[in-house]
Amino acid sequence: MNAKAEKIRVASIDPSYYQAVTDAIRTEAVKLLSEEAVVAVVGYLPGRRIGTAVPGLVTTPEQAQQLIFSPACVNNLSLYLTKAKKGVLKKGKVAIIAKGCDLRALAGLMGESQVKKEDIYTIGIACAGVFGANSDRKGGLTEASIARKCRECTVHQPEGVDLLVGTLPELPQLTALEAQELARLEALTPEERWAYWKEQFSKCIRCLACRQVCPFCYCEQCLCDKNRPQALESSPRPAGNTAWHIVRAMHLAGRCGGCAECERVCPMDIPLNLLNRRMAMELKELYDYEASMVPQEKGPLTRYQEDDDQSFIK
Amino acid sequence: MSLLITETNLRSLVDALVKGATLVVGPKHSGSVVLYQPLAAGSDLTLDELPRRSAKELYFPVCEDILTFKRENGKLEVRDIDRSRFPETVLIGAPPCDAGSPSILDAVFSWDYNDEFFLERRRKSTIVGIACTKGDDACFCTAVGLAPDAKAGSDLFLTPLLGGSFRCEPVTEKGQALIDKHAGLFSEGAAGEPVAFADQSTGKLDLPKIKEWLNGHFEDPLWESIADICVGCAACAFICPACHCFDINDEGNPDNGTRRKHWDACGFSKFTNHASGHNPRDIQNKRYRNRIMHKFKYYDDKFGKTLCTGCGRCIRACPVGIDIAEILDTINKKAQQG
Amino acid sequence: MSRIGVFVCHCGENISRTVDVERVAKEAGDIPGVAFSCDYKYMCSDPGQNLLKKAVADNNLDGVLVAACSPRMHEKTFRKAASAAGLNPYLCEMGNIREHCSWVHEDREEATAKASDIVKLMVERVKKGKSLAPITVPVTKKALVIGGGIAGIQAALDIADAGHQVVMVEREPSIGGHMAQLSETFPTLDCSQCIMTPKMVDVANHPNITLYTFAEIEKVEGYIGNFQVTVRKKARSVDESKCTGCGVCMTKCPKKKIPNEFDQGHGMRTAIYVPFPQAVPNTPVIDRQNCTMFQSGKCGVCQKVCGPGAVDFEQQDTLIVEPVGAIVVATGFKLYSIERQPEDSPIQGYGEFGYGTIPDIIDGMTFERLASASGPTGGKILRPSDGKEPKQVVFIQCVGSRAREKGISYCSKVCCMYTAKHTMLYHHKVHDGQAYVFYMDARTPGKGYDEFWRRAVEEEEAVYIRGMVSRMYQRGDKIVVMGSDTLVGVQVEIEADLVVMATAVQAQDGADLLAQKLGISYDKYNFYSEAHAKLKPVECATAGIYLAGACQGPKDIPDTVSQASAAAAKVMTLFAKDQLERDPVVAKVNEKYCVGCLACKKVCPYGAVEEREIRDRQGNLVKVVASVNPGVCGGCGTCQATCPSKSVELDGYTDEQIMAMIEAL
Amino acid sequence: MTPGKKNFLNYSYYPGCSLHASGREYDISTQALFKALNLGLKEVPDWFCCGATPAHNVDELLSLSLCAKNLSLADQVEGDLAVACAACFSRLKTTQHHLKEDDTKRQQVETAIAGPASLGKPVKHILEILARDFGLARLEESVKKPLLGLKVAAYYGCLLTRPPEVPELDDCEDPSIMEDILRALGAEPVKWSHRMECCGANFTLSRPGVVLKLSNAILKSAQEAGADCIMVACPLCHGNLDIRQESINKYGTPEGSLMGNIFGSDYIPGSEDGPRREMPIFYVTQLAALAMGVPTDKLGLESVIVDPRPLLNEKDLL
Amino acid sequence: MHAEKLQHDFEPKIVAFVCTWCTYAGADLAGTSRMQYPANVRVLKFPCTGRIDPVFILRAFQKGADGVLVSGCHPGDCHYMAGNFHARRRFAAFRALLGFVGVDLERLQFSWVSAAEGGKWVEVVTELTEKVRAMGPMKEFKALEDEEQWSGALNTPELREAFESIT
Repeated sequence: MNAKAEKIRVASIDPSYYQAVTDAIRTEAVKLLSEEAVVAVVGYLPGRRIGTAVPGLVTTPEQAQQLIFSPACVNNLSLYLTKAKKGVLKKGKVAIIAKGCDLRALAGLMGESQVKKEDIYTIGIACAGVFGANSDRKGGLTEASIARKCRECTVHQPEGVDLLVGTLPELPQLTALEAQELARLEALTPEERWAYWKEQFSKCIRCLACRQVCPFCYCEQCLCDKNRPQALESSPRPAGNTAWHIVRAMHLAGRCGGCAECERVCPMDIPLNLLNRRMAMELKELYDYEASMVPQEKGPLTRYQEDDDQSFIK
Repeated sequence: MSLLITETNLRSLVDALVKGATLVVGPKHSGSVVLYQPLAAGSDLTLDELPRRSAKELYFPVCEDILTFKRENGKLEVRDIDRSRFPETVLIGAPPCDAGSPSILDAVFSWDYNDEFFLERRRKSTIVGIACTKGDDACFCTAVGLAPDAKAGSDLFLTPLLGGSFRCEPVTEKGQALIDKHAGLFSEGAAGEPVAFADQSTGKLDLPKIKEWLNGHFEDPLWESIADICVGCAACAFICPACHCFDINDEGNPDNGTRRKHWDACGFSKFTNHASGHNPRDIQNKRYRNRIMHKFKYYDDKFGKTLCTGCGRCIRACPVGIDIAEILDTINKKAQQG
Repeated sequence: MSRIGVFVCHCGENISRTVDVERVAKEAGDIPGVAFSCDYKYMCSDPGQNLLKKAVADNNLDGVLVAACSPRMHEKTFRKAASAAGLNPYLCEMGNIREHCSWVHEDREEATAKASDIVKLMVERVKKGKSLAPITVPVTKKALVIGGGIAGIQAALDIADAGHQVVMVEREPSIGGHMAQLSETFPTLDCSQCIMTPKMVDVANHPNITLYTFAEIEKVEGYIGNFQVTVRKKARSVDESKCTGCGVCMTKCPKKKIPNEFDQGHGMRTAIYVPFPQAVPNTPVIDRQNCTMFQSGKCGVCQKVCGPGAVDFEQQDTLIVEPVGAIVVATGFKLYSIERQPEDSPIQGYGEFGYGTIPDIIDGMTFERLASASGPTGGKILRPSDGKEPKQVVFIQCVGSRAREKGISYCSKVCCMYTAKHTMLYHHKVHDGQAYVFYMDARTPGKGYDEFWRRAVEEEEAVYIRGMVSRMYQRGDKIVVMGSDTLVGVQVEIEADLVVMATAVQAQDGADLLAQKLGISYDKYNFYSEAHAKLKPVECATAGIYLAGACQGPKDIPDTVSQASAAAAKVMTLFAKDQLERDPVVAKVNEKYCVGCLACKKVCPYGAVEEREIRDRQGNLVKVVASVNPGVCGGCGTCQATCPSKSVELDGYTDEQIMAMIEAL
Repeated sequence: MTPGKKNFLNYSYYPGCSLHASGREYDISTQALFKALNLGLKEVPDWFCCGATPAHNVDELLSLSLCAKNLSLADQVEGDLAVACAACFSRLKTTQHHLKEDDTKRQQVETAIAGPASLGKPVKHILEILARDFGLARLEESVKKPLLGLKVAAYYGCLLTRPPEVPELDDCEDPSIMEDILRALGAEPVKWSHRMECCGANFTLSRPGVVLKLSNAILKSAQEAGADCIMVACPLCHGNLDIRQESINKYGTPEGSLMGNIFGSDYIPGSEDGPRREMPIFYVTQLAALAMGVPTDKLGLESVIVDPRPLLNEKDLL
Repeated sequence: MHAEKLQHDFEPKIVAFVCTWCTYAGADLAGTSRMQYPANVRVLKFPCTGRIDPVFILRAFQKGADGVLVSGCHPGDCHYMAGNFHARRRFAAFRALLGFVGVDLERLQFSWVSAAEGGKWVEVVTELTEKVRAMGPMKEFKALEDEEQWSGALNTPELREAFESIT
C-alpha cells in the first residue's frame, strides 16, 4: 500500500475543517463569556509539544481566543463537571465542548443526577476522529494515527446540543479493529481468554488513571479504596488487579458511554475498552439498551422487565 | 583504542549471566509495551524503545510482601522476609535517565531508616547503562543536569556506535568485575563514530534558581493553574524513575494475613489522608505542588540531589497532558525575573 | 477481640446422629474470638435457654451463635433468650446444622466437617454483627379512604365503627359510585339502591367520618403511619354549610336539558344539580361548563331563589391537608367505551360494532338505568332511538374482555352474571320479548350464581348463542347483528331492536396518575397491584396503603365488600398500637460518601429512597444525597448491591458481615 | 411531466398476475396515477406469481418461498415495494411477518430459494402510498377535477387489513383509509355495512353459488346505502363484484337472512324478476387518476363489464 | 435408599448464595423431607437475591470456591416484589463479564428455587457439585492469588525456599 493511500481522507481536508471548528468554538465562547451567559468554558488549549492539546477551563473572552479543536483533542471533558471542576458549576452555567462520545457521558451523568441540563451549555462538535494513544501525531490524522474507538464511531454527529459546530468532512470506511479484536477474543476458549486477560491485568500498576479519567467514576469513596471490609485487594498484584478491572467493568455496565478514555490513558496499554464494549454488547442484546446522547431516566441495570431473559437460570 | 562489545556478544553476555544464576533485568517487549523485565535469554533484550516503566522497580517493586502473620493457639506469629537470599542482579540496557535514578534514591532509603529491601537489592546489583539515542520532545534530561551520555549511576556504560557495536566504559569496580568475568565477550579496537544523540527541545534550567523561587513560593497562584486540570491519578508518579512514595497495608484478616508495601502517589486524594479524616493536602493543587516541591526542593534540601532525571515519562503518560518540562520552564522564567 | 459463645445443639438425636456435636463444639472453641463453646441435648428447651443465658453472664459474651435447627424455626426463641441475658437480640444468630446438614447428609465425617464450617462462617457473621434497635414509627390513627363507592363506604364504615377517624374523598358530587346506578343485583335480584342508600346515609351521619365530595387527591407525602394528604375540594359553587337541600334552585334553573351522567346520558338534569335524588350529600353543585351564569354572566336565578343564600358563584377550589396513618384506595372501575380508540392506545376499539353511531346499541350500565325504577324511563325497557319497546334484544358478552387482539386479555368477571340478570329483567318487563345472548363461556362461580344463570337460560327463555359477533349495522329501524354460532357451526344474523353490550371493566380514568401520587404500582391495564397475589391481596407494596374493590381488578359486589372489610381490618391492625414497630433490617445511607447518583432510588421496590439536600451552616447547598426512610424500607438490600460505592448499607446484612463469611470459606 | 424532473418519491412495483390479465385496468390506472402524482414506479424485473390465494392452503413452504424470491428480486429496484393487489400485498406481508418471527422457516425458505430471504424492504399497498407517503393533504391539493357528487361505497374486502398483526394498514375491523382518500378526492363516501365482508373470491371457480350470494349481499348493501358505485383496491374483489352482476341479475339469489349454512346452499336458480344490480365498480386508482385529470382513455374504463361511463357522464365527471 | 458412598479424588467447595424467603426455605424443606445431597455446599443467607452483589461471587471464587450457586425466588414470587428482577439483570450482565474474562461459566449456576421446591434444591446442588467435581479445582483464581508482579515476586526456587524457611 502506498503512503498516500494509507492516509485517510480526513487528513487531506484537515486544515480547513479543524480551523472552521476552532473558529466556531472561539466565536461562541467569546460570545458566551462576554455576554456572561456562562461563567466558564471547558475546552481544549494547545499543548507545548507537536500534536498535543490539553483540557482547559477558560473564564475570559481573551482566554477563549486560545481555544482550539484538532485531532489532539482526545479528552472527554465531561469528567471535569463531576470531579476536578465540580465547584465551577456552583458559580453558574458552564459551557462545555463535547464530541459525540463525550456527549453520551454527559447524558449519562444527567441521568445519574450529577449534572443538570440547565446548568450547562453544550457545544457539540461534528467530530471526524481523534488521535489514538501513543500514535505518531506528526502527520495529522491518518489511518495509522486515528484512535481505535473512532474507527467504528457511530456518533460523529452530536445530537441534542445547544450548539453544533463543524461540518463533517466525508469520512472513510475504516475496518472495525476493536470489533474484530472482540470477535477474536469471543472465539477463544475460556482458558485462552483467561490467559489473555491475565497477561493484560498483570501489567497493571494501579495508577488508577482509568478510574480518574472516567466521567462515571465519580464516587467519593471508590470500592477499591475501602478497607472495612476490603472488597478488593488494594495492592497492585495480579489477583487484586483482576478483581479491580472486573468490578470496574461491572460498575460501568449500562453506564459507560464508550469514550474509551480509560484505555487511552492506561500507561500499560491494557485494552480496557474491550471490557466496556463487551458489556455494552450484552446489554444491547439482552435489554436493547444503548448509551445515548440524550439522558435516559434509568439504565439497563436499574430497571427490569418481568419477561427479561432468564435462559441462564435453572 | 577502546573496549568494544558487539551486539551479538552483548546478548551472549545476558545468556552467560542467566546461566550463572544471575537475575538479568532489561527492556523486553510485552505485547505493545516495552518493560524492564527479567530476561530469559539475550534475545529478549530490546534496545530500540524507552521502557514504559522506569527501572526503579528492580529495587523498589510495585508491590512486595514485607512480613506475614498468623494467629495460632491464640498467639500471633510474625514471619519476616529473609533478604539475604535476594539474587545477584544485573540491570542491562538502561539509558542514563533510568540508570541514574537508583543512586539518587539511595539517599532516602538509607537515611533515618535503612530500608533493607531496597539496599540489599542495590548491593547485589550491577547496572549496565547505555547512552540514549531515542529521545523525543518530552525528554529534558539535559535540563536537569543529566545528559544522553551521562554515566552517573551506571557501573558499566555502553555507547552505541554506528555499525552496531558498543563502546564499553567501566565506571565502578562492579562494572570492571563484570568485564573481567566475561572478558572473552569484549574486545579492544578502534571506536567508530557514536550514534547521534537525540535533540531536546527544553533548554537548560537553572536548578538552584528554581529552588530559590520554590523556597519563597509555597503559596503561589501558579499551583492553582497547574493543577487546574490534574485528574489525580498516579500515572506520572508510578512510571517515574525517582518517585518513591509507598504505602503499607495488611491484607487478609486479623488472624492470617500479609503486610505489603506498594507504590503510592501524591496525585491520589487519599495521599497523606489522616485516620481522623483530615488531609493536609486536601486539594489537588496542594498535591501537585508537593510533586514539584519534593522533586526540586525538599529532596535537594535533605540530600542535595534533584529527584528528577528528565526522562519525560510523566509528560507522555499524563492523561490530560500536564507537562512538567513546561512548568519548570515557567518557574525558570519567573526565577530569572526574580 | 470478640467474646462469642457457641452453643451446639444435639436436637435429641436429630443432629447428633450424623454430626459429632462434641467435636463441632470443640473446634468452635478454637476459632479466634470464641470465648465459650459447648454442646447440649436440646438448646430450645428451658434448661437449654438457661444455659445460654448463664453462659452470656458468666463469660461476658458479646455475641451468641446457636448451631441447631433452621433459624426459621427458632431464631426468635434464641434472640429472646439472648435479649433476656442482656444481649442485643441481633447479636444472636443461628447456624443451621439440622435442615442444612444432619438431615441431608449421612456420612458422619462429612456432616461433622460441614457443621464445623457452618459454625465457622456464622461466627464470623456474629463477630461483625451490630446491635440494632427496633424501628418505631408513630401512627396517626386516622384513615383516608379514596373513593365513595360501595368499597370505600364499607371500608370507611368499618374503620369508623372501630372508633377511628376516617376521611373519605369522592371525585363526584355524591358518594354511591356505580352500585347506586344499578337497578337490581345478582343473584338475588334485590334492589340495589334499597341496600345502598342506607349505607350512604350512614357515612354522612357517622361522627367519625369526614366526607369530602367533589374532591380529589392533590398530593400524598409521607409514609406508613404518617401520611400528609392534600385534598383538592373543587369549587361546588354552593356553600355546603348553608344549603338545606330544599332543591328550589334545581326546579328554577332554566338550563334543563343537560344529559345526566348518572343516567348514562339518557336522562336530563339542570345546570345546578344533584346527580340523583338520594345523593349524599344532598347539596347541589353547579356544572360551570353548562351554567349560563358562568358562561355568559347573565342568569343567577338559583342565587336569587336560594333562601339560605348558599349559592356562591365566587367559590374557589380549596386545598385541605389531612394527616393520616393509613390509606384505603377504592377508586373502582369504569366501563370500556368501545368506540374507536386513539391511534396510540394499546386498546383497540370496536368500530365495526357501530357503537356511538347506532343509538340502540348500548352498554350494560345504560341498560341498568333503563331497567331502574328511578331511571330515565321509570323502569320501562324502552330503546333510546324512538322510545319503543324492543321485542328482540341481543346481549353480547365479552365485548373488550378476553380479546387479546383488541388489547385486553383479562376476564371482566361480572358480565356473565349481569347479562343473565339483564335477560331476566328484560323478560320480566317485556313478556313477549326475546333475549339473545352471544357468549364465549358462561363463568358463574359464586354462591347461587350458577343456579341464577341456569334460571335465565331454562326458565326465563333467554337464547344463548355460543360465539362472537363480527359486525352490526343499521337496516331500517333494526340492527342487524352478524355473528357465528360455534356450537352449530353456522353464521347467524339477527335483526334486533336493541343491543346491549357487556363491555369490559377497566380501571378508572387517571388511576395511573393517582398511583403515581401514592407511590403504588399498577399493572399494564392500570389496575393497582397487590403486594402478593395470594397472601397479601389487600396490601399494596407500599406500606400503609390498602386496596378495596374493582380498582385492583374486576370484582362483583360481594367480593368488593369482603375486600373492603379486609382492608379496614388491616387499617385497624395498624391502628391497634400507638407506635408501629418494624424490623430494624433496613438500609442506611452513608451521607459522607453518597454522591447522589440515585441508582438506589431507581431500584428500590418500596420507594423508600428520597433525595436529601445537605447544606452547610450558611445554608448553601453542599450536595444532594439519597436518604432511606426506615419506615418504608422493606429490607431487601437491592440498593446496596446496586450502589457502586456501597454508600448505602443494609443493617443485619452488611458487606462486612458477608465478606467476613466469604473470607472464612 | 417535464422530462428529467425529479420524482417526489420512487417505488419499486410488484403488479402481480391479475394486473397483467383480468385486472389490466388496475395496472394501467396505477401507472397513470403515479405519473400524474410525480411518483416513480419501476417494475421489479422477472417477478412472478406470489402464489395467492391457493398456494398457502396447499404448501406453506411453497407459498413463503414464492414471495421470498419475489422480495429478493424486488431488492434490485430502489424504493419501497408498491403493491396494488390486496392478495399479493397480503401474501408478501405475511411472508415477511412469518420469516421474521420464525428462524427455522426462514432457513428452510433460504434453502429453497438458494439465497438470503430479504425481509427489510417495506411492502406498501397503493392505498398506504396515497394516504401516508404521499399524504392526504398533498393528495387533496393535487386534485384537478374533484369527484363532486359521486357517492362511493368503499369496499375493503377481507385481506387488506387482516389479520391484525400482518398488514398494519389500518384498524383491522374498522378501517377508514379508503374513505379518507375518497374525501380527499372530493367524492362522498357512504356509510354502509358490508365493506369488510368477503366477496367469496376463493370460491370463484369451485362454488360460484357462494360467490353470487356473497357478492350480491355486498352490492345490495351498497345500493341500499345510496352509493352510486363501489371502489375497490383489489383485482379479485373487482372481478367478483363487476363480473357477477350479470349472473346475479340473470339468476338472482334468495333474499333475506343469511342465517343457515351458506356453504351448503350452492347454486340457486333465480327468477327473472329478481333484484337488478347495476353498480359500476372502480379501482381506487381509476377514481384517483380521474380526479387528477388523467385523460379518461388512460383509465381502462372501457374494458370493465358494468360500464361506468354513463354514471360519470351523469355526474359530469368525464 | 442408600447409594453406595463413592470416594472421590477431589471434593469441590461449593458456595451457595441464597435468599432467605424462597431458596433457604426450600433447602429447609429438603432437610425436613430427609432428602440427601452432597455435603460440599456452604450456604450464605441473604434477605433477597437483590442484595447479592456480584463482588461476592467474585470474592468467593478468589477465596477458593470451585463452584458458586446463586438462588432465589421465582420471578413474581419475590418477597420484596422486585428484588429478584433486578438481580436477574445484574447476574445476566455479570455472567457475561466473567465469561469474557475467561471464567468457565459451568462453575457458576443461577437458579430459582421456591420454598416448596426441596427436590429442586437437591437437584440443583447435586448437579452443580457433580459437574464441578468432574471439572476439577478452580485453578485460575487460586493461581492468581499466588502471583506477584515480577519485581515483587520471589520467583527463583531458592527464594521460594527461603520464604518457606523464614523464622
